[in-house]
Amino acid sequence: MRNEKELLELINVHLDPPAAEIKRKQNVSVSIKQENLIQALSFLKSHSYQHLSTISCVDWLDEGEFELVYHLFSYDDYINISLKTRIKREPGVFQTAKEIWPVAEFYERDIHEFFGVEFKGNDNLEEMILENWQHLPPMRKDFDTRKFVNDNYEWRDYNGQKHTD
Amino acid sequence: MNNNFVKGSWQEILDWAQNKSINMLHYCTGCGAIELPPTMTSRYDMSRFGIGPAATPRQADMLLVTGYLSTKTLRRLIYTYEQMQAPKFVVGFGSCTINGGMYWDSYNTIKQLDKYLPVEIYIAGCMPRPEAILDGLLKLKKMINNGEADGYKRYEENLEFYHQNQEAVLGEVQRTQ
Amino acid sequence: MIDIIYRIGHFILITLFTTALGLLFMGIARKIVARIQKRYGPPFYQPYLDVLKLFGKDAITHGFIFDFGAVMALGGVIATLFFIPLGSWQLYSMEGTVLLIIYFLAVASLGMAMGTVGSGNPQASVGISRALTQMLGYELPYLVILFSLIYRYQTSSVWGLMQAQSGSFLNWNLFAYPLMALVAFVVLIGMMGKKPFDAMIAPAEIGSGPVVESGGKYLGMLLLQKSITIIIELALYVNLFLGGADNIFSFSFKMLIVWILATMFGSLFPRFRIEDGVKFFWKWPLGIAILQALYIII
Amino acid sequence: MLIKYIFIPAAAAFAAYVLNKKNKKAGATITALVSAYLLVSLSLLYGSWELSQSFSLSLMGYQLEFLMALTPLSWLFAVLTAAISLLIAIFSIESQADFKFSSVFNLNFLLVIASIMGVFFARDFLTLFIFWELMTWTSFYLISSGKKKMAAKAAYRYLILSTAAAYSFLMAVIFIFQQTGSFAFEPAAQFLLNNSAPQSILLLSAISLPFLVKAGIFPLHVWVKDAHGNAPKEFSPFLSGMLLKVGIYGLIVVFHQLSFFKIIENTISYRGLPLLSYLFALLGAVTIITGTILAIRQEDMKKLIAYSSISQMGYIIIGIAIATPLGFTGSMLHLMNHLIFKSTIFLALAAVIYRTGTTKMYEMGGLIFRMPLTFAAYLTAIIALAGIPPTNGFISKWVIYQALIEKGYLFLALAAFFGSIASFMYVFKPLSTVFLGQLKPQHQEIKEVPLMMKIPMLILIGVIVFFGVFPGIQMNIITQISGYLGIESVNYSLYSIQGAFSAWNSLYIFNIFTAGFVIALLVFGFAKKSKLVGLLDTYSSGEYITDAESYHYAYQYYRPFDRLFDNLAAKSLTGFYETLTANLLKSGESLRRIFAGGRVQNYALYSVLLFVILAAVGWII
Repeated sequence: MRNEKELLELINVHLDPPAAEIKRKQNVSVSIKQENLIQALSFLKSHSYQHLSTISCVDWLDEGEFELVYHLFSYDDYINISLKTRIKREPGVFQTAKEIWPVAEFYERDIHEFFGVEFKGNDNLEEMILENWQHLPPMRKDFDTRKFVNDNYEWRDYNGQKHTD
Repeated sequence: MNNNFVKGSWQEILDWAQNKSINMLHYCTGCGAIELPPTMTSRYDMSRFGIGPAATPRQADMLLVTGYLSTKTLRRLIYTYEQMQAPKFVVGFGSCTINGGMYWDSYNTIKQLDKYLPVEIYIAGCMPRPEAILDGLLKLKKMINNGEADGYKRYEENLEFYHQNQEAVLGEVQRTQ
Repeated sequence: MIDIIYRIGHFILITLFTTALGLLFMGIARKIVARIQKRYGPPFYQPYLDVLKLFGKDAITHGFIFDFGAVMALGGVIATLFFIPLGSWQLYSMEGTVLLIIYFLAVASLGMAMGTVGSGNPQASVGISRALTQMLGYELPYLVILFSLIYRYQTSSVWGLMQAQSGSFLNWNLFAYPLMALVAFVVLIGMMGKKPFDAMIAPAEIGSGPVVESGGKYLGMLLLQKSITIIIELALYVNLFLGGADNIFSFSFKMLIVWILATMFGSLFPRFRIEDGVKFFWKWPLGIAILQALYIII
Repeated sequence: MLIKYIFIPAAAAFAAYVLNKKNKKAGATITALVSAYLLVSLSLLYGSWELSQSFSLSLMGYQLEFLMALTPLSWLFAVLTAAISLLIAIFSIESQADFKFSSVFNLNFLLVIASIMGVFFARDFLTLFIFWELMTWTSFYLISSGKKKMAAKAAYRYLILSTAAAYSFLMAVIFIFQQTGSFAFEPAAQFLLNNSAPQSILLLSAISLPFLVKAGIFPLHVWVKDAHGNAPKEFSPFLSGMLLKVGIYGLIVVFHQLSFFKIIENTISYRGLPLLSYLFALLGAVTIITGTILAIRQEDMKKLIAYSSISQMGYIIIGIAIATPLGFTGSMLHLMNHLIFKSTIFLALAAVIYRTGTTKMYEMGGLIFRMPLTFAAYLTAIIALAGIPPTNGFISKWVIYQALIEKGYLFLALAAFFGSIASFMYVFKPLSTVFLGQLKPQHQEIKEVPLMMKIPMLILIGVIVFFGVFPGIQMNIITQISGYLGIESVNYSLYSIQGAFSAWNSLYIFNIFTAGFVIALLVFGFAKKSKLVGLLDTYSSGEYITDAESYHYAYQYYRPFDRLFDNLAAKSLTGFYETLTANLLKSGESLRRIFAGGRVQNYALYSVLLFVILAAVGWII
């Protein structure tokens, strides 16, 4: 049972993060270099952070980067850690975490589907929610939803007035 | 009494029975599903009009599409519709089925249900209240009784049109019909 | 020749009457359930409209076994019908022993099971597996009751058992052996698949189980089969415990009362899991039935 | 001239063996011809009950007499044997084309027929014992020639139980021989009647042990499942249809001809039935319940039907044990009918195995569209097994129920009801999982079996319905048997049997059944025509099915029911025997090390010694 400060101490000593802070009670945010991430994950897992809640992804279009966020939780400490790392948007390739958490395979599949991030070592990256998707991954910032809809669907015609006008 | 007359009046009897007894398959993917329990239970009780739920498409007469349809669910909806037996009627429910509603610019929800399936009647609203639902269903009953609810025939006649539209958004579609 | 025509006419008349009565009962049950749930409910003639509609609809079949199953289900119950005394109508009831009727009913169940499983839908198979398991649950106490009744009155024909209760209404088995009548009533609820014993049809879980693939005329035939089955089961109960009747009207009235009670009980309970249902049947109804049977044979 | 019925099949056996080496179909053809000859010639003997034959032999100062006679009882059993082996032989002409051991199969099959004939005609213990052992050994070879590895183990279990029982039989018989100086039945019956009752009962129990094993009664039923499940598919019908019944034949002989019932007549009784008989009937009831519960759990269709055989034998045992006119009639009827419908089931399954090559139910499905006649045979047979009118199975079960209710045997009736209702469950399992449901992709190309295999199934379907309408034909011979055994007979006509409380008319039942079907057909025919769709186009909550295999509900079909009995099944009797065998083998191994040291001569020496000791013990007693 550690509190947030002790956890931060532990992380600072062992993982050498560029930035780490206590966001609020029971919530710690840690940024980490991408080459250290897998090691950090297994380190935290061995220190009672056994639960990978999910993996999320943010598209920083202007900076040309994807931010992957690994949400970890400990049943001993009752603290959430958001472990963040940034990878280059092009080519958008990263390591899989499925050796550490088998469930990560599923989250990575989801991120691959909506952001187009490639996870090396994960060979099950087929479509999960979309079907026959041929375009840019839809959650990317450079995907123009309005244009896609205009191209692919027909608006209902209200006496010559289009719905979008 | 010629044969056509007998056939015609027999069809009228069947239509009358059909309008009095409608088994509804509620395809509850959208939020509209939440309006159905009050419509079915003691406050509004749709069963007094002879409308009741059905468990599978084989037993259903009416397909109630409650809310938005993503392309993925549209594929299942088409399959379900094709598994139903004529006479069968489609009711669009909520603005999402009419023009996309609040998902009007979403990349994977369809905007007009009637391009893909022959809709008999739309019930507008976001969400439509149970009164509106009952009103819509009563209109459908009247249409059935008058023999105007012929969506399944239109589907047969314009099969190519519907198939084209379906394939435009879904790509290849497995078919039973 | 005249005799044969008379017989056939009688066959058809009884079939029509029973079907109509069964559908009417189903309509009344829907109305009662609605009123218990504070609803207005469909009109009492709703099942007639349903049947008419279903026979007008298109239907699909999954091959000849699907057709054969539906015919066997309906044919089985119609055949069973002729063995049961319905008030003053005694077509073959002298021939019909109670055990024969119980086994004849199984023809219909087998037909329905075969046809629906023949559709290749696993949900139908699950439903049938549940229905058969539950049948083992309720048939045992029922057969023990029949055992004691036959032993008590030394006759195994329904007609004879009915005659044995004639005279005052205090001779009815309902009053002579109230525990037995109670057990039979619980069994009746199980037989008719009302709650709490309706896990085999479970509409939201396994898509109404056995009827999952039946639409159009197949569903219509199964509805007719169901309506006749209801009458057979009620008629058995009335004949065995309420002393039967000497005309069809008072007989129908007695059946109606039993049916209304069963419906009311049926609408009160949640659903048993299959093995819990079987356990229940083997614990209470079977236990009471055995005690009653021991009392009678000793 | 009864010896020819033993001699001809035995001689033909060797001919079949030799000829079958040349042509794969020759053996089965010879078997068919011999059985046909037996059937015809035995049928012509109907009524000549005085026929008998004897040989005498002088050996070591003893005058040994071998007696044979034709009684109504043995006539019935012999004719049934001939009939069923004829059908099986016709069936196996085609089905054995790919069977590796078909020569040995036919050799042994004919020898089994010969020895069974011997058992039925025997009127003294020595003849009975010789043929009984011959039957046990030959059927042992037949079972072990099944294709699977397990077959040998199963056969050993069968052999060990049979041998142990045979020794007890021999001991008792030698004891009786010491007292009476004869092996024949009649002096033995006289002696046992006059002897002290406990000793007679003990002797008769020892004598009936092999019959109990053969009939698969409750604590001794463990061999049945494995033997049936692993025997060659053509032999299973015979094993279940006839070999189990040989045990019943023996029991009838013990009960009536060796006057077991007369001995216990005046002992303590329950509801007018001697307690021992009642206990025996209870054993039958337990057999019904165990067989049923275990059958429902099986995933292998042959083993499932094997357990069902165990449970059906329970009915026959109950009927024989209560020994009322109705009970005896019912169990004789059930014996015949069980032979008929169980052979049908096994033949239908053999046809399925012939085409698919598996016995696991969950590896099949939807075969009805490929093998409709096999399905029809199976369906008719299970309707009979479940006791549904208008088939023969209903009649025999009905008579047994009448017998039980007449005397008010509540618990026996309860077991009978249980077995009957639960039989719906286990017979429906193969129907649903093998014949109905989704057709597996690897079985798309399957065809119906060849004509020679269809013929026996067609005949059996006809026989099931025929005896369902005309039970009077069976009743003719049963009345003769009960007259011969001194049991009152039951009133009957061609269409009906008079029960304890009422009779029914099977012709009426058949007509009404037809009427019901015609009305239903009319309803069906007048309605709109329906459209035929494929099996994969079924309701699947909107999901497309491409994989038939995963859309077929077959494995653990009655899981909710099985859960009720999980604890009971864990403590299975087989496990108990298994431990016993293991311990026995272990101690046997150490004994072997001490005494024999692996040399064959030593074994010979010990067996001679054992024989001497046994003889000495026999002398002293």
